[in-house]
Amino acid sequence: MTNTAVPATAPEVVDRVIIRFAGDSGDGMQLTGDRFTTSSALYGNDLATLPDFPAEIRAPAGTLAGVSAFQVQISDHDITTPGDAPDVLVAMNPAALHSQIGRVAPRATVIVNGDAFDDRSLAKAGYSTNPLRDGTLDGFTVYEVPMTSLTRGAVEPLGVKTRDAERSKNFFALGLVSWMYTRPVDPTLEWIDKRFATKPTVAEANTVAFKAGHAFGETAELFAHRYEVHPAKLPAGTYTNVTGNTALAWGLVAASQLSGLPLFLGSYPITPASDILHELSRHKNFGVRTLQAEDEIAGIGAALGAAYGGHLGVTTTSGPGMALKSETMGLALNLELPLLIIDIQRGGPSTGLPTKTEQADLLMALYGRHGESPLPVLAARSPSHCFELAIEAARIALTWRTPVILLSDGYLANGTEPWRLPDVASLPDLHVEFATEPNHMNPDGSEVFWPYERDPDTLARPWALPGTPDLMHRIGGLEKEEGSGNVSYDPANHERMVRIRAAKIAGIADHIPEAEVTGDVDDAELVVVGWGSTWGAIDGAASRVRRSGHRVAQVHLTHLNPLPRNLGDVLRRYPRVVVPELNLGQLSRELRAEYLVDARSVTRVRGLPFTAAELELAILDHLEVAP
Amino acid sequence: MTNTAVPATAPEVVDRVIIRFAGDSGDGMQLTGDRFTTSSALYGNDLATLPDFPAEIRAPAGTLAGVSAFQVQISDHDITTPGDAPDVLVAMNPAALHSQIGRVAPRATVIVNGDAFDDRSLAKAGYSTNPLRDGTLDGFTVYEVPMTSLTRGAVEPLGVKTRDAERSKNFFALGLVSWMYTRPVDPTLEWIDKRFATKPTVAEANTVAFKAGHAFGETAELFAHRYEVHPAKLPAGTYTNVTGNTALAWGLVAASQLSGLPLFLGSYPITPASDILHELSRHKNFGVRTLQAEDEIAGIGAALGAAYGGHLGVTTTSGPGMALKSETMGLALNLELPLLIIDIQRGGPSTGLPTKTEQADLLMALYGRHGESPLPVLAARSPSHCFELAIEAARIALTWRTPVILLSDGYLANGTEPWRLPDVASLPDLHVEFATEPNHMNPDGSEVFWPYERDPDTLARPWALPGTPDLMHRIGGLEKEEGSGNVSYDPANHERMVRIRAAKIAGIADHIPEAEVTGDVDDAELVVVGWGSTWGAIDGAASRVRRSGHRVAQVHLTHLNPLPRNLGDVLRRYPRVVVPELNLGQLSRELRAEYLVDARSVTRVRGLPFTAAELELAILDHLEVAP
Amino acid sequence: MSDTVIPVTTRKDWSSDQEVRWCPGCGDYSILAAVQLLMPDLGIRREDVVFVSGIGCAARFPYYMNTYGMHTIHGRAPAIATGLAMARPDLHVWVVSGDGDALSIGGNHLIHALRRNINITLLLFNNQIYGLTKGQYSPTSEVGKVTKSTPFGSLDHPFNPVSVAIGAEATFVARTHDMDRKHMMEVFRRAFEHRGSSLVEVYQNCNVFNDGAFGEITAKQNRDEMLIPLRHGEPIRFGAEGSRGVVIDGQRGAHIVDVADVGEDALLVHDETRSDPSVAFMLSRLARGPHEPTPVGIFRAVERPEYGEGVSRQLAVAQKERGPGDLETLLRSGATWEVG
Amino acid sequence: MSDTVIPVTTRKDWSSDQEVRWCPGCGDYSILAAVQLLMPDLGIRREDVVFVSGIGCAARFPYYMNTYGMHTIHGRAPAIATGLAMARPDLHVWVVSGDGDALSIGGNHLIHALRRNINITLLLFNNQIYGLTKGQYSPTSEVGKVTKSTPFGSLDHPFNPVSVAIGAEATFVARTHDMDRKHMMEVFRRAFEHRGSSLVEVYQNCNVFNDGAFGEITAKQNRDEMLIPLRHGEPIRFGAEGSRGVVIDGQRGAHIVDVADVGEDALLVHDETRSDPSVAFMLSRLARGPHEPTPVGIFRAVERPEYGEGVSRQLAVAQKERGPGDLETLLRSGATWEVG
Ligand SMILES: Cc1ncc(C[n+]2csc(CCOP(=O)(O)OP(=O)(O)O)c2C)c(N)n1
Ligand SMILES: Cc1ncc(C[n+]2csc(CCOP(=O)(O)OP(=O)(O)O)c2C)c(N)n1
Ligand code: SF4
Ligand code: SF4
Ligand SMILES: [Mg+2]
Ligand SMILES: [Mg+2]
Repeated sequence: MTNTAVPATAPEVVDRVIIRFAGDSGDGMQLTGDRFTTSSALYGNDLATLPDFPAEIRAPAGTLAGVSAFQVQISDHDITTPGDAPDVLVAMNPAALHSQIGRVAPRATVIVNGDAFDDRSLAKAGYSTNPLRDGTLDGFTVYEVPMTSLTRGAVEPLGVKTRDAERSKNFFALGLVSWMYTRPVDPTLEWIDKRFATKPTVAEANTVAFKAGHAFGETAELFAHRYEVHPAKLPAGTYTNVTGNTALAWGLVAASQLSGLPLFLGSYPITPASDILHELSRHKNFGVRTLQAEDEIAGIGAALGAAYGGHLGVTTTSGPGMALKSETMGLALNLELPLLIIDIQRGGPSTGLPTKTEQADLLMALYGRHGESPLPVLAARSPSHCFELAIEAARIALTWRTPVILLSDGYLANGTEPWRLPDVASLPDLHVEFATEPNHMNPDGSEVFWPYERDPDTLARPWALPGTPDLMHRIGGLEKEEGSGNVSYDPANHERMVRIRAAKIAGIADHIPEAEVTGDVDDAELVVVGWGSTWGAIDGAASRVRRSGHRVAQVHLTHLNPLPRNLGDVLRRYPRVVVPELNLGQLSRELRAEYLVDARSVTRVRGLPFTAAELELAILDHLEVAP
Repeated sequence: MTNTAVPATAPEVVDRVIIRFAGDSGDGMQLTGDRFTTSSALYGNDLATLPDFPAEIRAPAGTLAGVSAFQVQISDHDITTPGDAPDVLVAMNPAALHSQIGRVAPRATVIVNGDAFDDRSLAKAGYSTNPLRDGTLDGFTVYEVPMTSLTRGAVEPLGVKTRDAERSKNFFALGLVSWMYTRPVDPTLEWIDKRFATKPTVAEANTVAFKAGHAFGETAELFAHRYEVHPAKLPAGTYTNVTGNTALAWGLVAASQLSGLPLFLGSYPITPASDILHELSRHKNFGVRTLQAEDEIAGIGAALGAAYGGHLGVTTTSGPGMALKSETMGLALNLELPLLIIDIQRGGPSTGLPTKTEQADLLMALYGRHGESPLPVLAARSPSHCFELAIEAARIALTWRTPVILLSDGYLANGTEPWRLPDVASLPDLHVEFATEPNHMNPDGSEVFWPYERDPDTLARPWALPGTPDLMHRIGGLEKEEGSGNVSYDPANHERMVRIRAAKIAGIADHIPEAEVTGDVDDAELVVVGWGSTWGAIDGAASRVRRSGHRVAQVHLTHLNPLPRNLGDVLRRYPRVVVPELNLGQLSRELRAEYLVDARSVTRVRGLPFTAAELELAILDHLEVAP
Repeated sequence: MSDTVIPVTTRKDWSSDQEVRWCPGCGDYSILAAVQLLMPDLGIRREDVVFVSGIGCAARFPYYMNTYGMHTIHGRAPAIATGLAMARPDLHVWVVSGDGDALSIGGNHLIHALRRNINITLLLFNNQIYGLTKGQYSPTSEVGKVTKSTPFGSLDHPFNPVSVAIGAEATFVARTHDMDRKHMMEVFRRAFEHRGSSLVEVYQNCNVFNDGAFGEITAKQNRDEMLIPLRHGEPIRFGAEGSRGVVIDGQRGAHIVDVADVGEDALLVHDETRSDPSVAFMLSRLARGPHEPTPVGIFRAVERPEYGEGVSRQLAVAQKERGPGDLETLLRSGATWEVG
Repeated sequence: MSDTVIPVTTRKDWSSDQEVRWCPGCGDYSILAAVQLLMPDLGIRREDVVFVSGIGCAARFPYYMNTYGMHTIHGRAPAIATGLAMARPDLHVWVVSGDGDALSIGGNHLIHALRRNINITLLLFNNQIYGLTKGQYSPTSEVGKVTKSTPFGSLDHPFNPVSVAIGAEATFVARTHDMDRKHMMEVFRRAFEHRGSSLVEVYQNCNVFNDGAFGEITAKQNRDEMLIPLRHGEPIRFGAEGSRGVVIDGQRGAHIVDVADVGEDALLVHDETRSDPSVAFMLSRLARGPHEPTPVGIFRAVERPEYGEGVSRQLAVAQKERGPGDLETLLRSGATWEVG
């Protein structure tokens, strides 16, 4: 049913709204969502976003497979997720409506591009009858707007070809929604000019379309009323809106600056990690070297070679690439050189769901190498946290002279959130001492350099760079003699070295923060333990459960190997331990083995983040069962 | 001190003896040990062997690095290990003596090649004074035999060049030891003729040297007395002596015959797995195709391609190669095709100790793939068990249409034991049903083939071979729609498929033997849980512990994923669970996570098997602590 | 397999029910059309054909063919196809790959498949870009290419796929392009008929991330002047009325001349079957990129024992000499003894 | 690094304290000697040299050099060396590899390092066998080779490492052998001096698993007739008093003639610097294996921008144009807003 109420005078104030833009891959929905997000950010809302696009570059127009969507939640208070069910769906064609309508909230507002609902498009989208007419949308507030023709009408006067004119319809939609949610207009207009500076006609067309959409909202008598979401009361500071991949790239640049080591990235493109390579390749004035290698093995190999040369070596990839890198990881940990291995997890196994999110690479990160080959493993919890964590990963790698695995995922990689910029001066000093002198005396009194003569505290080995006189030494993947580092097949030496390598990594636990418990620390009936990108959803779910009168504690792990020293005590403190993960229970397995606590899993593997709602229910279920 | 007692008349009968042959890589110690083993086997002793050679092809003569050793235990009763401390050490040069003397039993007999103890050789071996003179060997019974010169003297008359003549000295040593332990002579003489048929002079030289050694024992008035080890009372049957790698290769040939599928091996050479490739490449008359691929990834890739074509696809490797294969394993499990992945574990991490044994690839086998990617994992317990297990691995792979990982290790690969040949007729039928008809009807009534329409019991998918009319279908690494197998990005479908793949593998537990408990089943104070090649040592240690009055139960696992259905109950039945492993506690980790039992680890990582003695002590220690 | 008369088929019979998911305007569509149109003419059955691919836009190809198919992992298709072709000599195994899939991550498998001369027909869709991952440069991209991963221009000197193949002992090497269906079909047919590994480089336009990369030579109006057709047994000439041609001399290698200047007899007569690959290699160097006159057609097509046949022959000989394997005997092949 | 006068050194200074662990009689010893003897002449410091290797007998090489060294994993040395050379243009990076390491598992890294022209000096010890794993055939073994893994003879057509390198856009390609120290040293020096990737194939005898593989051409008494020395600027001739020579023609490629028959002027004059690699490729095809007259020396040595330099230049330009990177500015490069 189409709504024809008269517009209300003043905008209605709401505390939060979830909007989902959906259209054809070619319709520019990611751009539209992105733009709406930025202007909301600039306006001062808190927000979180969830881009959701197909694996194909551009599936055939109008098909369900081709639908590309972007969801954003904006609010006047601190939020941690893009929200569950959208309050507003903007559907640019029938396929978008068909594929998305299932997710939206009851009584949600649905804005459709009426022009797109011709019979061919309906058929393509798998509709036998027109959902705008057949009652499919009963219960929703539907606005049917002929966006294509209105855009054409507005733009064609500029002398733009029809087809090109219609391309601007996403800006019409953006203008309309901006009006509905009383977003500031100027930032977007300025952005259009900047973004399309090289294509003035396109810039002009988009500007006109945007304004037309905005005006349409204003004038057309068909919108019930507009809404307003006040700025959020966030801590004072300078904010910017970042994706996890950008934050990660910047964190790596920061780590390079803080350590004084040039950054070297050896990588092979793979979704959803490629953008880190793209971002870093732009910052050559920071002395960042990037190599698009012939494959993932060469990527990590080159990074390792650079590390031997004294650079901050980094390799970035996703699951399939991680699998390929495992042999070289084993070499790197035997060479005991610093190296950052970054895995942006995606749906698996095998090629799986390349553009979707998942947390199923944890056990591979922990155990996916032959022999006894422990490595530190970290996981980021939010887009902006990726910045901090890149620096922490570098700190560990450089201090303990070890490869470090940093886990992110598709959701963090492409999702955004407002980020309060850190004070650069407050970032940790990662300065490294290289070996410059012999560190061992031979029986004959001659002085030599022993590459495996360790620091007694950290058990880290000295790092002597090629080019340093008198410290020439050879390292390799064969077992090495303790101290001298010469090849050794001595059984007792091997046993010692295996245990030293293990002790070195385990010892890091003394230099990382203890696990922090939040929520009902003292009297929780249940503790929820999470890791990585589920943080927002878990946090949201936990507060909901509390609202329903339960007492729940939370622990969210950033360091997965070694685990925080106090974790065992913490978990034993609570009658129930529940571990939500986007896999089949990988962390819970670890916790059970480590602490013999009966950790219970809540698992989803749909390529999507948890919704707070489903997690709330899952936690409530676990509260039902006696501990 | 050199012994000069007069020889006793009749050989002294002993129930078992451990002999270790040690010399330069070039001295042919492996051959010598092997020969002694075979004649003992033919004589009817039970036995077990442990070859122990350096990673270098041939390190410089006379150096410690170049020492190659071979240990064999022969006995008149059932034994399971090559024994701990040798009763007899044959040392062909100072380096051999120096590197091995530490292992031998107190008051052991030491036979050295006196000619080799010149100053240069002593220095090379790191001796400043001559151990034969400086009291180093006090307490041992030392026989100093000028083997080189005696051999030369015996062989030169044949007109053989001096250097070549000396080459036969290992046969002199063999002859001598054969005399000491009253081994039959003819089998060895016949073998020499066969083995060196193409080089008659060499054959003759070795024969003469062997006889000379034997005669020397007989006549030289220097040996206290000779010994005799009676044949063991083994179950009736035909026996042969096999290494684990040979048994494995034969097991694969058997699986091919039993299933009627041609065998295809895609492999890349790597120690200690290469011999499986070598052995299989000889059996072309069994229709075995072997490809020495360009690398490990191509090896498993080719095997997977062959599997798609209806062959029994196999790939063999060791740790570093396993790491490289992990991405393709993920594809294979997504394609749900049968494939055997065989990992002959060696010392790690990285290149590690290529010729030494270790059990540290278990967690990689279980978890070393991205995404949720469960695979069945099996481990062989003894050289001959590799035969049986190759067939079992094939049974699982073919029945459930899944890759299966089979773990062996360097100790099993090269070690030998007498094997009672199975009755071929009694081997299981592995016959496979291929799909020949459409298995699904479209709404329009047309019949089609759905490659992921599963068997309701096993959840295995149908296997339709290219060449089959009307069943054309496409499979790939992207997530597939349940049933049809078409590419699907649907979240709910992904969740279903991930759980189905997991359920399929977990379900195998209903079709494997339950865990068998041996020893003091009812009232054990402690249960020892082992897996793989530690079986012999654990068994030996457990009986020793029992002799000291304790009650100990044993469980030895062959199936590591899924674990036997009853394992949890079994473990909970005993107050203490002790898990000896040649790693840092990988299986114990699994047991703790699965069953929340406080499994305690006993770990060694020296590149060597456990000795029964050290395990005995470890178990006794655990018996000390209150459960 | 099945009865001996090959059923008559049309393109439709070779098209799967899966909707094609390339960008509108992608060159892959015309290559797919050429293959689907060729198939009915090859006198083979659909069930005896397998398309194997890696990952990439090109690698989606098997889904659209109504044959058997494997969409495998990035770069590994030649290795997987090698096993399949060895195991099943009765099948027709095709490999479809992109320039990244075949020459970046998969380069090693490709050159080893070529030297082994395993019986596969390999189509390399060269669009000089990574399409599926949204536009990074590839091993065939020209130096200085500005892409997402090289905002300041790439530094890597590109591979010439034909040169790489010839250097890797390939027995059949050809080049065609997505704008000329007839030429594609001719070349694909010859590649299919070749016993052993055949590599066909197909210049393919990625209109989203590298549009027009080959326009200078493949656009209708440029072809005469910019494409040098290689025809076995004929002097190599091109241009309006074949006014230009190719000559070879020891000091300068292959180069282009005006036929008027040198006379027809001086032109190099193309011979696909030279056992020495040097002349084919020279021809592969004529153009340094798709903006100079570029040879298309079959560079090299020589006989060499096909790998799979060799394998099968060794099995047959072994069975003939030693009789079919007997398990009993195998287990007893070492020294055995009886315990009573 | 360190003071500017290069200290005078001898072979001893370049030898590590590790005892050499190759089989007695292995050709690797003489290659090691040639390298250790050459080093003092190169005017470089030991601390500025890194030897990187993969796995294999050859790959043990770095342990014996008193320089920096990485003994890495099988096949990956060129990739690891690429990162090191990019990161540290001030170093002299050598890679030592075997025929299996470089051409089997490592083939892809090798060809990509060559096309990028990264500044490494790559010595490929070709013994046509897998030594360390005790004697399986390798990608350079002749067809029909009987080894542990091919008891009935191998079926794989071998690579010609020089052809592969030239097909992969290499800028410096040479061949020498372990029996001629002087020749090795000359060739290694030129390879070292070349800016960019230089590949030197070294025929090396594995006296344990493939003894005499090159005897027909490298044995003192055979060299005159069987080795064809390539000397820049000189007509290519060999044999007693240079009685034989090499000519090229378009139809037959490169072939051997009696100088008496064709006259000296007809001989091909060797030119390392031809930008077109075709003639170098032709020369690489003269011998089908080390039992026919085989060219040794430098096939190709051309200038092309070195990869690491290009990388450094891009950094320098970026810093010049945009100033050294500032973290504050980077974090604020997107849209920002203040919350007060
Ligand atoms: C192991 C692995 N690494 C990387 C990727 C990501 N990836 C998919 S396709 C591709 C390259 C595609 O380029 P090309 O082979 O030229 O095919 P095109 O898309 O251009 O047809 C890459 C890097 C992957 N899927 N798997
Ligand atoms: C990943 C991996 N695969 C296989 C091996 C086993 N391996 C070591 S060296 C080698 C080949 C050696 O041959 P080559 O490279 O020619 O060196 P050579 O020993 O002949 O000098 C192989 C297969 C390994 N160490 N690592
Ligand atoms: S990205 Fe390029 S190659 Fe891929 S489908 Fe689109 S146009 Fe074709
Ligand atoms: S095996 Fe061959 S290559 Fe290796 S060290 Fe011995 S002789 Fe040299
Ligand atoms: Mg491409
Ligand atoms: Mg070799």
